[in-house]
Amino acid sequence: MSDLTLGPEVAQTLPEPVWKEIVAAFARNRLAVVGLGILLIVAFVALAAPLLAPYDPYKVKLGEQFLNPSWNHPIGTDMFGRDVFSRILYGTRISLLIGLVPTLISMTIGVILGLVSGYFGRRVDFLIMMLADMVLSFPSLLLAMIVMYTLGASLLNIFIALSAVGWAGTARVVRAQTLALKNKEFIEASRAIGTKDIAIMLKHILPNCLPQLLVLFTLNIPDSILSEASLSFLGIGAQPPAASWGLMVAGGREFLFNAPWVAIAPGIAILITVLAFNFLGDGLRDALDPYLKS
Amino acid sequence: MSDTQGDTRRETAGLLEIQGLKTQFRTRRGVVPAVDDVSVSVGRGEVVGIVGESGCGKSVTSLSLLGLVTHPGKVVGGSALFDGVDLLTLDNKGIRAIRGRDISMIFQEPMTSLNPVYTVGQQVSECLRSHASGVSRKAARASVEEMFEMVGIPEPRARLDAWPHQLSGGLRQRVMIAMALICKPKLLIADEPTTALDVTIEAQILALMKDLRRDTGTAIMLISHNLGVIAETCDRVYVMYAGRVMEEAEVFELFDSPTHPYTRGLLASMPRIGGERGPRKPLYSIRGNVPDMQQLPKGCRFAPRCDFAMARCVESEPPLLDASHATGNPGGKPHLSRCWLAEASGAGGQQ
Amino acid sequence: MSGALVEARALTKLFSVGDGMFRKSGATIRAVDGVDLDIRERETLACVGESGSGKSTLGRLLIRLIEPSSGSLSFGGNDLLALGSRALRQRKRDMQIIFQDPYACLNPRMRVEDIIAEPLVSHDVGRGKSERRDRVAALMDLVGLNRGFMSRYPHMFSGGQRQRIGIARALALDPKFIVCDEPVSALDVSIQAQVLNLLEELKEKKKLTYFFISHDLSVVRHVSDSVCVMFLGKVMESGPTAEVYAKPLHPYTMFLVSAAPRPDPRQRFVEKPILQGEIPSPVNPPSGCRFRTRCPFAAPLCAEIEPPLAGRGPDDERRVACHFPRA
Amino acid sequence: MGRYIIKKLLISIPVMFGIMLTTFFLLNVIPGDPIALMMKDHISVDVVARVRAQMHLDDPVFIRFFRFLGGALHGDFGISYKLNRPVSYLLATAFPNTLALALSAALVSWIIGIPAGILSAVKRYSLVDNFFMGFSVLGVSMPVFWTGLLFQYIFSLKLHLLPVAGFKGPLYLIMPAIVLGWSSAGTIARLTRSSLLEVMRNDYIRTARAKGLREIAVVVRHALKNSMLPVVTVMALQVSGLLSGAVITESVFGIPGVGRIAVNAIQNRDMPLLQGSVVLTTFLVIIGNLTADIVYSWLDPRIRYGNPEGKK
Repeated sequence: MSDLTLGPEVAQTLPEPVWKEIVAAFARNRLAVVGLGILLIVAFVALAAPLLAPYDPYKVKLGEQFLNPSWNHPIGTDMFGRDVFSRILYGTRISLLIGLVPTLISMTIGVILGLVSGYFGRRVDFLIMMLADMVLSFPSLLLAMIVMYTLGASLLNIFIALSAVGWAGTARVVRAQTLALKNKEFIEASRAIGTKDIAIMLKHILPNCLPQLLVLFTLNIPDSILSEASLSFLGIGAQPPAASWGLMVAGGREFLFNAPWVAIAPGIAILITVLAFNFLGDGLRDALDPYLKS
Repeated sequence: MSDTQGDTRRETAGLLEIQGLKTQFRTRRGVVPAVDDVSVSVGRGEVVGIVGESGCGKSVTSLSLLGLVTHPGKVVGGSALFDGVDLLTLDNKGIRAIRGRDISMIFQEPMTSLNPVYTVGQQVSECLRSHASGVSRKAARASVEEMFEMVGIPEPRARLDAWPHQLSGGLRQRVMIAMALICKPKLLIADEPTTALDVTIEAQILALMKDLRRDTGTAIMLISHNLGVIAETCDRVYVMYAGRVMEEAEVFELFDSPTHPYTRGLLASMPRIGGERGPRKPLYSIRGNVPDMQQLPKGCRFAPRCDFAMARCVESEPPLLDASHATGNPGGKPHLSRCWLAEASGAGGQQ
Repeated sequence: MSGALVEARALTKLFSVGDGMFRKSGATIRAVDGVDLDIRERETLACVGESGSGKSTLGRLLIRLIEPSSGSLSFGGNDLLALGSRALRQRKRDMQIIFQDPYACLNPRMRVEDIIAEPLVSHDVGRGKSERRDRVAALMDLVGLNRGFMSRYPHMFSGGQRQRIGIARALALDPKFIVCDEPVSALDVSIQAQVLNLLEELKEKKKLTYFFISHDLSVVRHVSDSVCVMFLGKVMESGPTAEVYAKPLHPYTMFLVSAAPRPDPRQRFVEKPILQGEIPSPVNPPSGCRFRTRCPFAAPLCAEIEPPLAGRGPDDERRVACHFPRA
Repeated sequence: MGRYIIKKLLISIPVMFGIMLTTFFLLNVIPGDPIALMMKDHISVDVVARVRAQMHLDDPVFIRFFRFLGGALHGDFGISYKLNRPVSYLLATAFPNTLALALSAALVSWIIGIPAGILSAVKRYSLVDNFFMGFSVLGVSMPVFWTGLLFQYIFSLKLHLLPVAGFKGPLYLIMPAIVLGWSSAGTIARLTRSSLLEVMRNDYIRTARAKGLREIAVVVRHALKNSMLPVVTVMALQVSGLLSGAVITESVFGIPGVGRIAVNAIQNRDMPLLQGSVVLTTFLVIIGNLTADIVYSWLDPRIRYGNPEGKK
């Protein structure tokens, strides 16, 4: 029989690099691409609002209240004569900001606590998970309402409230993923080599959570947007004259009968933005599916 | 099976004749010919072994018979005559009537093959009642208990109401066998039945399968990557590689005089308990890797790893040639080998 | 017992079964229960046993990957359990482990280069990235991997190749002792032979000592100089492999060796004893000898007194834990 | 199974305590003096001091907390600043309305969500699948308050089919229940679909087919029961989602529920009333979680029957 030579490895046909496959899978999902497209537009609008908005969104013109949608006021004017279309464009800023920043903050907290409780387990795990159970026992809106009551109603306080509320969900997901990864052999191998716990968490566990965190991030943003809108609608979020979509819907509520567009139009803006994030999130989840379950 | 040794010539009219079976998996990166023109036959009451390494298509062959190949797999060619009926042409209703009644299957992972939210008794009687509609719940329960007894489950009556997670791997595999045999099938397909079991439990299950075959006359198609299991259980063996049958022979013939280089390589690379070799002597090892099913070489699929590869092997793929002349056992069951070496030794080609 | 690189005495590991809340509720499993073990330098000691025998746990105990509950453990003459964390980390460079599942022992998100270099980074061996790359390339040559594949990810390799990556990583710090936890069980026969030959070749080249864990008796027969047979956390029998296989003393060994299927059709005509019954539950093992509930030769004595692992033969080379050894 | 439930019960006690502590801390300690804030400049300083003393606001924090805790344990949440009525009374009158809304919304979500999830899983990538999943993602994406207004505009103002707001009978419940139910129906449908698709990949499904069962029997008998397990867990999480939604729906449709009370309490800085409604709501969520745990452990034999022989 042949000798002991270990023989050159038969060149393995090189499968596509990982990210190419993900992009290809994502591109096949039409809805996801549409979602991405909408979000790019929304982001552009948020940046260029001052240039795009035909009118000053805050300038009150009493004579021009409740003008029907017309050529120079595509979505008419509101109870203070302000151009609804311009206010919606400015509203994009608040919603995107509220969507992205608190989600980032709360998820960072969630990742850290999830990693620690999943990796070290026992007492610290028990405490963190009890804390998470506690936070999750509050209906998210109610907890945000309490924080607003405590700190007073303002946009900045919404940031704080939403950041404080959101971490529990992420902590649970990261903890579950860490527990699943912890007894995997490549973690045992690292411990056998003498890699320190911190390095194991950051170099081995976290990178394997990234796909799931990306999907979670994309799907948490809409929750944040909806929460702000709801708080502002209830009058305990953004305060007038801020161009917050939720506040605009609340403002147009009394005039629903004769000027429905004032209340309905900002709602549609919320719907489109949130839908786009959901499409993006679903598309990412399907594209990343093989990499989600560690 | 020691008592069948005397009469291997028993009238084994073909129970199952698979001819040129082709099953393909359409993936985005191209078509994978998992089963590529495979012909296997099983006689009544015969134990036929299909051996091969992972990815050689042995499991897909069995799943294709019963139409259990899930998307993106699809049977694209060939025929499978079972008692004269071509399974591949049956509609859903037709193949369902055969599954579990005439042909039944047991799988490799006893831990996950049973539904965790039903008791094992319920799951076995469900198989019986779905085929023998007239059977009452009580009668079904009685025959399930009797079947548990037959497959050697201690305290069968108590175990009827046990949940799968309360049983060990060995016991669950016995439940699977009971489920497979409850309708008295003509053919039992066992896909790596003992791979996930411990050695002593594996011995029990293999002994059980041999006894059941003797008592019930059920033919068995045993699929395994373990040549030891195949040697101790089967009458005839098919060796598969990269979706193709490389060698087909009666079991003594195959182990005494393997002709195909792949079979010889497998046998040589197996560490032996007999231990003729001390630990210092290295094992023969077939070099290279299992081929990528999307870029199969032109000629013989084993050529890149074969020590006897000739120019001819790389150009054209050999058919299954009759190698029985080469091994001096002309009269016996066919001994075929998909290798030009067989032709070189004067054996006629079998087209 | 002199000259042994690794010496374990009454090594025990308990796991508590319970929901792990504050109180240690529920029963405990004695996964490894008072194991004595000697592994001589440059030798392969195999550890064979079925699931639940504790062989994997024992392997991890020997390199202090998990902490023993009691017992003593020495490596190269000095007491491993007495070392402080810093000294232990240094000592751990001499001991490594390779694993069973080629798909789970490599971080799917890291390039092969970083996987193999991780030990070098953790113990900051070698100056700078380029020197480490050379070391990694040398290690890849050593285990028969094409160094050109260094920047690829694990999913681009076959099972056999991944196992070689795991071996290269284990060799990075030039260890003396490697625990091989079922290194070939998940591989196909032809690839299995390649990896076994590789391990043998490395043992010669690098003067290694192996603790080889497996449930496959033919692999154990081929690979090991001596073998210890474990059942439910205890050593039933140990000794030179050839002798243990030829004349097993403990009934369990006898059943194990006879149960293993052999690639020889004539075996079907050999009347072989088959061990009946199930592996008992580790939560409440049988009293006295743990094998007695499955042992056809069990006597009342076996239930009362647990047979010690007694030495037999010239210098206690053969050891068995049974009141009525087979030979 | 008993052990599993007792463990869950034991855990929820410290969790509830933690909630009471957090709520008290957030509402009493940080915002400083509620009386001064409320009375602001109209009333003289000494009157404020007298009221503070009368309401024991000067005692150390812990005393006040344990007094609140003690009171809460037997249903006394103090007097509402604004309405000058016992908080427990106000909550008692409002609670049935919220319960009716939440339950009817939950029913809507289950009746629509679960079948939709199953159908789109069984008929994957078909028109049915796309329709139901479109319906679900729409439900999840629509802001509840906006949907409410939209429904009011279409069904009340324009078509005059249903009353705009108020709560004088079942007719008033239809729109709010649909508005609130639709969003959680979306969540339930999406989860049921992915859970069922996940379960269909298991080995025992292949075994069921190998037994010769019809595909319908395989799905209904074997796949469904297993796929319902994660769905039950989400139903618990849904309780808190529904209560969040209820706060908005009640405001939009003028339903005098606990949510509405909480919103008014915030606007009026009515601390005891807000505190009472928060504690009641979180208590409901915990009850919801416990029920889901019990149902889950009853459904899943691996928990219900455990492992008497201690098999691995």
